[in-house]
Amino acid sequence: MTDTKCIAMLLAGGQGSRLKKLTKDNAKPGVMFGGKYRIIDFSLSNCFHSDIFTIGVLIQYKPLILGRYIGNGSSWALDKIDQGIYILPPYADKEGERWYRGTAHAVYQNIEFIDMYDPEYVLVLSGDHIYKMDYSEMLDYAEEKDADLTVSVMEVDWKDASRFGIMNVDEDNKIIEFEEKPDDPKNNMASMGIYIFRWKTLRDALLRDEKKEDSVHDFGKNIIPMMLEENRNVYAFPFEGYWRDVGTIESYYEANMDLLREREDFDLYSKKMRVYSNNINSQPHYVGLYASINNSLICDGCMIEGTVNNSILSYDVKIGKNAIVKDSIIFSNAEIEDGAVVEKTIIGENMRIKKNKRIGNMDSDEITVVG
Amino acid sequence: MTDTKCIAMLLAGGQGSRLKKLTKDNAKPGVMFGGKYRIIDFSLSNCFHSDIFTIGVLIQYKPLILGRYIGNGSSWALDKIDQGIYILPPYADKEGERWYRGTAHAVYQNIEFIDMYDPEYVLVLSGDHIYKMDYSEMLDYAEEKDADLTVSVMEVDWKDASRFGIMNVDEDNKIIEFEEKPDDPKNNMASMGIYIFRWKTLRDALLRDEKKEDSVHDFGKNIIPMMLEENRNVYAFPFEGYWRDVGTIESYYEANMDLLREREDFDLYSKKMRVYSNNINSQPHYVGLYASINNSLICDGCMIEGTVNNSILSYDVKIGKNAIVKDSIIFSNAEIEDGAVVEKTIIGENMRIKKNKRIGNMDSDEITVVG
Amino acid sequence: MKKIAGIIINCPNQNNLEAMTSHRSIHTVPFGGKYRLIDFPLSNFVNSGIRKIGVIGSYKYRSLTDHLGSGEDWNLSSKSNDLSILHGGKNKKIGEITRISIQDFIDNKAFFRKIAETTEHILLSNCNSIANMDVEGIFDFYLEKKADVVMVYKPNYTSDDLYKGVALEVERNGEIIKILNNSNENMDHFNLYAGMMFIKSTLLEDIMEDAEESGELDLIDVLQSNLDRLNVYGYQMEGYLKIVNSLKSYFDASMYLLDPEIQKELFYSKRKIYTKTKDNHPTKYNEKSKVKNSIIASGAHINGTVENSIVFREATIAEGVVIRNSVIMQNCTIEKNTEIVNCILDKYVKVTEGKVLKGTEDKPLLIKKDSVI
Amino acid sequence: MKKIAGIIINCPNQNNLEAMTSHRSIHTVPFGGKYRLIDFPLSNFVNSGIRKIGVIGSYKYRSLTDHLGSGEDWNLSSKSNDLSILHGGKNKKIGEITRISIQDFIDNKAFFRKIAETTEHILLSNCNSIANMDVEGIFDFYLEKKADVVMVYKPNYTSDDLYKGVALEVERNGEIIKILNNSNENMDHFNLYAGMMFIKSTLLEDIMEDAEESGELDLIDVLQSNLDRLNVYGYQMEGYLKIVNSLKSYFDASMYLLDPEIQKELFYSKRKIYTKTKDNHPTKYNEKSKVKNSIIASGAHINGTVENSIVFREATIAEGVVIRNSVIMQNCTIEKNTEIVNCILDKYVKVTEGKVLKGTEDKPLLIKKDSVI
Repeated sequence: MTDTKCIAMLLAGGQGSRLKKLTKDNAKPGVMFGGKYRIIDFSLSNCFHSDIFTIGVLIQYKPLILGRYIGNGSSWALDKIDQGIYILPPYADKEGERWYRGTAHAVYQNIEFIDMYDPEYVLVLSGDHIYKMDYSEMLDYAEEKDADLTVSVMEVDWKDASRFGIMNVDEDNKIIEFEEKPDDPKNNMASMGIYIFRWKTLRDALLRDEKKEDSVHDFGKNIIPMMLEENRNVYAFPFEGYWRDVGTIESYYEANMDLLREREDFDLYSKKMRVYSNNINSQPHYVGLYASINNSLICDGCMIEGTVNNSILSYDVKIGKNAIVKDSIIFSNAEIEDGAVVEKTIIGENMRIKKNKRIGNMDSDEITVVG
Repeated sequence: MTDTKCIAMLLAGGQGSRLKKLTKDNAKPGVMFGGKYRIIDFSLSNCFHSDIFTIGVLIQYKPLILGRYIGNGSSWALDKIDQGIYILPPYADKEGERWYRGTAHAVYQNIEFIDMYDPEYVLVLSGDHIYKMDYSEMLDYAEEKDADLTVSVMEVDWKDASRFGIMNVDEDNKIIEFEEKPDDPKNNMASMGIYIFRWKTLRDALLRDEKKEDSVHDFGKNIIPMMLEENRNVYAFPFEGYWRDVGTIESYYEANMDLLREREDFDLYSKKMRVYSNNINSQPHYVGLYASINNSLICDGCMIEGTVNNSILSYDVKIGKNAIVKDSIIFSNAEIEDGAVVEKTIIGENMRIKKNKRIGNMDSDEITVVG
Repeated sequence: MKKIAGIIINCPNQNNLEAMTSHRSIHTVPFGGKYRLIDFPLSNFVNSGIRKIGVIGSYKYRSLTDHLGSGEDWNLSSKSNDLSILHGGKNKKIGEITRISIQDFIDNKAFFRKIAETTEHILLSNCNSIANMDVEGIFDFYLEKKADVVMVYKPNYTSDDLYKGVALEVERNGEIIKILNNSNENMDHFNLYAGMMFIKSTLLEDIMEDAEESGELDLIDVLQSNLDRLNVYGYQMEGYLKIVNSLKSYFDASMYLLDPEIQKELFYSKRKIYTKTKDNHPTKYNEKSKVKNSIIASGAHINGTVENSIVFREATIAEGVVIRNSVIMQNCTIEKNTEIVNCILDKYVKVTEGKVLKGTEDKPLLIKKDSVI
Repeated sequence: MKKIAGIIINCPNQNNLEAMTSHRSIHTVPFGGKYRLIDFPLSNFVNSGIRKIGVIGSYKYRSLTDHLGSGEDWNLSSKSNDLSILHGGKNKKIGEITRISIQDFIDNKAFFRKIAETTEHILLSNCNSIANMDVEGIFDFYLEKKADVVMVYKPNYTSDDLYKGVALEVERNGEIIKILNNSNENMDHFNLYAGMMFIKSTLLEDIMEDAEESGELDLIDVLQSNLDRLNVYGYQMEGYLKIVNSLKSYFDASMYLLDPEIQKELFYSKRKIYTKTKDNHPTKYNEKSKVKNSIIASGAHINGTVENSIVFREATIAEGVVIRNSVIMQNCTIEKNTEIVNCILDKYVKVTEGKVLKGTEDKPLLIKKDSVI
């Protein structure tokens, strides 16, 4: 095929402990989302739609489910000859064995992989973001600006700004200062954790960073500050649209509920940049004689005899007679037995809520998690 | 699909340092063999032909080339729904990070993977053997004998017996004693390193072995002796046919040369249990006006202007005018320039032998390796 | 099941499905919310471990090649050439009922040559039998009887529509002593040939050779006239069977799917029915949706009332719509305040605001693909 | 190249390849040791990043579906429906030379609807042009000229066989002012239409609509009669081109492959020619083999003498055989002490011991598939 201009490295590493039981046996990008999806579907589908066909997935925490889910990459039309999705675990070589010690270190350990493609640019992604984005526009922008590094940024509420990495830019969007979670932010342009590096520059930076004893080998904490210090061409790429980091139970829950709100800025239903996923072969869902379903998303294989309201049901969920599910997210193959009531709750895969049991509470501020 | 009766765990872990330069950047099962193949092709093709469609590949040393080569498993028709080839690297979980510390420990670390399929039997394979074998016959045998463990054995020359693990059996082929590399072997039935365990028994043995402080967590050194000690049903399955361990340069070279000898016991050319591999798309090879090729194997993409005798050429090899290649193995994309002479040599991928250079010597006992 | 090759035949009398088969062969008639008819026999093959499969197509092959691809959604591998789409449909029409054209086999000698080395038995199946078959059980019976041919039948079938099918007279020991064309006989209860048979591959080859000389091209006829010299047995199937070969039988088969028992047998079995997977979003119900006793596929938008119906992928049902006893296929758009009763809407039908469409249970109304009403 | 869809047409005049196209459509005529003719246009499409591709088949579709599968060997994805095999070949024969049937487009409206949203330009290609084309260069030219149509041509073509093709009169600025049927004109040197053109998709849709009314079904004719009102440009290609549409041109094109320059251009380019991969072992040469100036595919066994020839996959050449200036296709078996000169042996031909087969350079001898000589 034509030369590989840009490949993606997807950071799927961390334990994601703030997602509690949802990441008990699963890496964060492998957690279910929106019924039929898993979080990683969004980044991978974006890659396909952006003509980025080579993706290294850097993972060391509980890779089993995610690895099986990604499989051959064909779910995202990424099963190409010599291109596709490659799981890149920690490995041993003649020098010994090393775990990934930081986001930058994980990429450092895979320089050999990237060199095989010898791309002009490397796109660094996180595996826990929900959004639709055409990276090829960002790549065009990076080329136009002749940038060593391009950071995707978006406006956030001023009140939230201090929770983000904030980019201070000049009138040309060149980044002149980067503040990680500033107490007193100078603006509200937050980094989305999406970077396009010129590979030559990044490769060099990684090699030098690796030797620094005081570095934690993190893109945000070490690599970006180093590049700014060295007066590299670092630009902000302003993104408009829906974007969520779903690293906590609350943000994860809210992003799911956004799907039921039919927001114009995040259209899951349109065929444009359709989100692909590893489709399960299950029969169409069946809605029984006494069922009632409103404002909800229902996947294949469900059998619904009770009431479902303002909720998301993944594959093969059973809702018994007189059971009530409200404001909840039910993962695949779970069963809510007759008469049980589930409110404002996330129910994990294969869970079973016994007859007439009550879980969660509409009026609570807390989201219950069963898993 | 029907229940998974047996899954395979393929041990691809070790560094394979006795293969010297051939494993510099590559795990042993990933080394090229017979021109178009890699060593692992033989085990994987055997699995397909034996109706074993779920294979875990346990690897921690330099997994990049092998991982990319295996890809989605479609090369061995193993790209099934919920089945196929899964690369299983070391990983981190809540308890921490652990490398594979022995063959048994590697399987122990992946109990969760095996439990997902909950098979009746687990076939344990090595990734560095060259042979054609229908494992389903061994599986039938294991069922018939109601064996907890079945070890595939073959007759070796008495003089070689002390280099193998030797199985002493009763008249029913039940193993009563196992001697690792005995000085004074009682018979010549050697273990081929192919085991079928009853999963329930193995699972239990792995859990107990893991706790033993003096164990090195190895199948041959710990698990099998433990099972014999506990009077489990351990049987020998006698195999007849071609089988080679290619763990040293000498044995690797000889097994390659066996292909040119057209041995009846190892027919690479028949369609029966055909050896599959990840086929490269390269044009048919071209034989020039002054070329001469005898008793050799030539792959697609080669361009031959010189003399090739008793040799194996992998993909896209160039042999210049008046160059002579004898008794040698040339890996893909290597070039032997005009007038160069290569004898009894293994030439690694992408190597270039300059004009009129001489490498190797027909009369030497040594096999030269360039890589 | 390594020595079995499966062949799905091209049912020559497909025209009874009216406009549903004007642009597609009967194999790919949409059914049950997300399936095509061929998914049932193909899944039956795959679930029993058969990995050499030929599908006899017709000159209307586009929807078939599009649906099947290399068979990966049925767990078939392109590497090992598991699935072949074969020439078909050049034969003339043979009578009224579903029969088996030997000409279609003769036209695909290359396929038979390819499978010859590894195949001893051939499993033939119609493409329009809705059933979740225990093929392994049938094969065991076939081996046990040392039969040349085993024909699967549904005992005591009551024909509930115009279709009469092939009837079998079966002895107590399972031997078939007569094969009848029931459109002539008009029996009320009979043993219906279920559209699936095992046959020795050498026997089928002999029959092909003879047919080229004799011109006798209906396999059912050939079997009937050779019952005395061949071991032909009947295997009595259990469970649900429906052969879809008329509009009425299509409609009935669709409505039967709403029966929880039949649903359970077809879809909740260990033997799954596979089909081409698609990237639809989950079905979205809005605040006003009222759905009862219906099967709804993914990717749909349901904002109205749906009762006793089948709704396919990516159908859109607007507010104020009432749909009863109907089949709404993929990508249909039903605009506001319409009423649809006892209808079959083929793919991409658009029903504009306020329209009323009504058929009857006995004569459902079929709306052609791409129509705007 | 996201807004381009590629269509490989079904060349209506395929019968000039005699027995080679009696069981297969021209797309799948084997060529060059391991390829089929369609591999060249299909690879040209894929190498330029086109990912919506339709291949117009014929009623002889088995070898085509078998060869293409879901397109995975061409790096096409079944998930994103990159490759569709379309209806084709129902149109009547239009004259003698390769032309483009509008009826084939009309019969596949469903495909055009599917691609409509994302497609602005259509790339049409013959299935029998042997070339490694720089499609991106052609597209840049098409954009730069703001053309409605760009037809690729080979300048100053000297017809070296019976085939004359479509000739173009091109102005200095690239505009095409006349399209000629060169079988009538008998020119010695001319600009040969290379069988590839870009056309605006809206224009093609208009032409399809008009054709349904007017019955004018040859796209070349339609373009010729509208040259005044359309921007039709010619793009002068460089490098090697051979259109295969007769036994002689097939034979010549095969022999040209032995020219290192042509080989280099077709196969050693960054733009690879893809084909269906197979699990053949490396080719085995024995002690007695003598091979000169030949192309040999994998899986063959070479024990005799082969000169100036093309040997396909899994052919077996016994000891004492002499093969010169010939094409030996897949799975041929050449027994001891035979001599084969200026021949084309189709697949699975068996030449028994001691036979001699000779054609001439001008009239190569074609042996039909499956023959035993």
